[in-house]
Amino acid sequence: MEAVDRIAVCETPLDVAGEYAALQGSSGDGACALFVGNVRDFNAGRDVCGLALEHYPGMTEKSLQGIISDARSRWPLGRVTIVHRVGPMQINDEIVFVGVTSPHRQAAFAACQYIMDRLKTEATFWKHETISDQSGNTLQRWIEARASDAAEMEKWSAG
Amino acid sequence: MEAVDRIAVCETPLDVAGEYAALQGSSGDGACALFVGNVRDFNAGRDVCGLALEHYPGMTEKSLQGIISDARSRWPLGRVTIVHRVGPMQINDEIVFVGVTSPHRQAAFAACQYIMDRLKTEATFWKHETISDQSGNTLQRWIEARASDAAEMEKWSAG
Amino acid sequence: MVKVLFFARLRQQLGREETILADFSGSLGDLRETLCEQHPDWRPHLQREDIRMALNHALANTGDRVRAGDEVAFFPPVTGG
Amino acid sequence: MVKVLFFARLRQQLGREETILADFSGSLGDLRETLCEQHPDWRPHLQREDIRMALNHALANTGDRVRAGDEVAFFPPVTGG
Repeated sequence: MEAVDRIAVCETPLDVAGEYAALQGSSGDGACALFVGNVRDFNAGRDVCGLALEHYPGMTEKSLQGIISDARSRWPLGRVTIVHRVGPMQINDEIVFVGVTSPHRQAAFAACQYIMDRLKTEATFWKHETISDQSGNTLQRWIEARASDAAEMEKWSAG
Repeated sequence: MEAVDRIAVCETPLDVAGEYAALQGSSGDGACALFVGNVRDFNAGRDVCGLALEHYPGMTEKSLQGIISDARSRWPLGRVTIVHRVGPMQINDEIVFVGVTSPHRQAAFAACQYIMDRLKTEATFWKHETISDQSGNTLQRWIEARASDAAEMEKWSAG
Repeated sequence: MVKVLFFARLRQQLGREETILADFSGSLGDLRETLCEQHPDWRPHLQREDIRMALNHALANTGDRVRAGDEVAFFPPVTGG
Repeated sequence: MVKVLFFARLRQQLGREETILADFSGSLGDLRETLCEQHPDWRPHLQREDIRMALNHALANTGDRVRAGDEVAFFPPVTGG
């Protein structure tokens, strides 16, 4: 088990196949859990034409590093990768890739989910959508944070 | 959300990138959770030179289909893929790929983990290893089922 | 006719992957007992507590009824994934 | 000198992404009050209950001490992933 972290914030499309190959490549671990989030074509009742993400350079990377460190203190992990896209993107584009290897399946799943739950509530990214209303007009709208994401984080404190 | 199942038992190397692309491609879902299991280079204190899997053709596919159906009855899922390799394989080869898409991150994670937990305890695959002992001899050994895998299944009944 | 299959370690212990019972009627437990009477050296392997039984590709119990044309299988705990 | 950054909806509401306080000393709460006094139209936005504050790239509270050279940021709840 080789502990290597990869954190990247990028404006280019995510290369899921490449990230997976690098993650699994020489990890020596038996288990690999991955999560990929992408732009949905429907959100809160209106059609999404496109989406853009901004972030807080410096703080983002620092918060992601802190999340990975905390995950490593909870589970035996090999490689951990977080890649998050920023800038303008289209429907079905991949926004985030989280990959974790571990000798143990349950640890890989738990760590991957933990990282996503914390990323959602702590990492300094903000989305805004371009939406078209029924008359065909487009407008920009900042996505509101969801209470359900905060609720998901609660379960990690209880344990 | 388009409900499509893919179940494959194959003797050739798994194409994780291709399986992911097919899964995510046109799912329209925001969340995709994946698990990949591969051959570890160390197991129960001896070096593993290689591994082979046999299965029960017919029953294997039926049991995987049943597991997917049960997962679909528990969570809102889009596409679900299970690919399992059989026959001889080498260290670091991928043995199993499970991929799930869903509109919801928690559902995708839970379903992926549920499928793996049930696959481990129900799907009719058997592994045997070729191991080398300290004197350099090689021998075949059937892998024993682990009590921890059965214990993991318990948690899905409790809920 | 009932077809009986053996897998993995059990297949190697019995030295064969299948056997045919030309004329059998009874429960799955009866079927196992019939095999053990025909092959006394199979008994310690077939009656191990961890051996699973399947009937027509579904897990089954000793009380389940076996009919002509059915496929039965015996195997150790699964170890895939 | 303290650099203050604004992000996302808050950046658009204030119409700028950063401001500099040339000579500031006090708590993060004091800093926010100073900004609100200099720009009365910012107050309803900066004092919204859901606005987060960061000090040198870490989440911070009104009681935290701000020193020369620090970087402060105000932003709404995050929505990445």
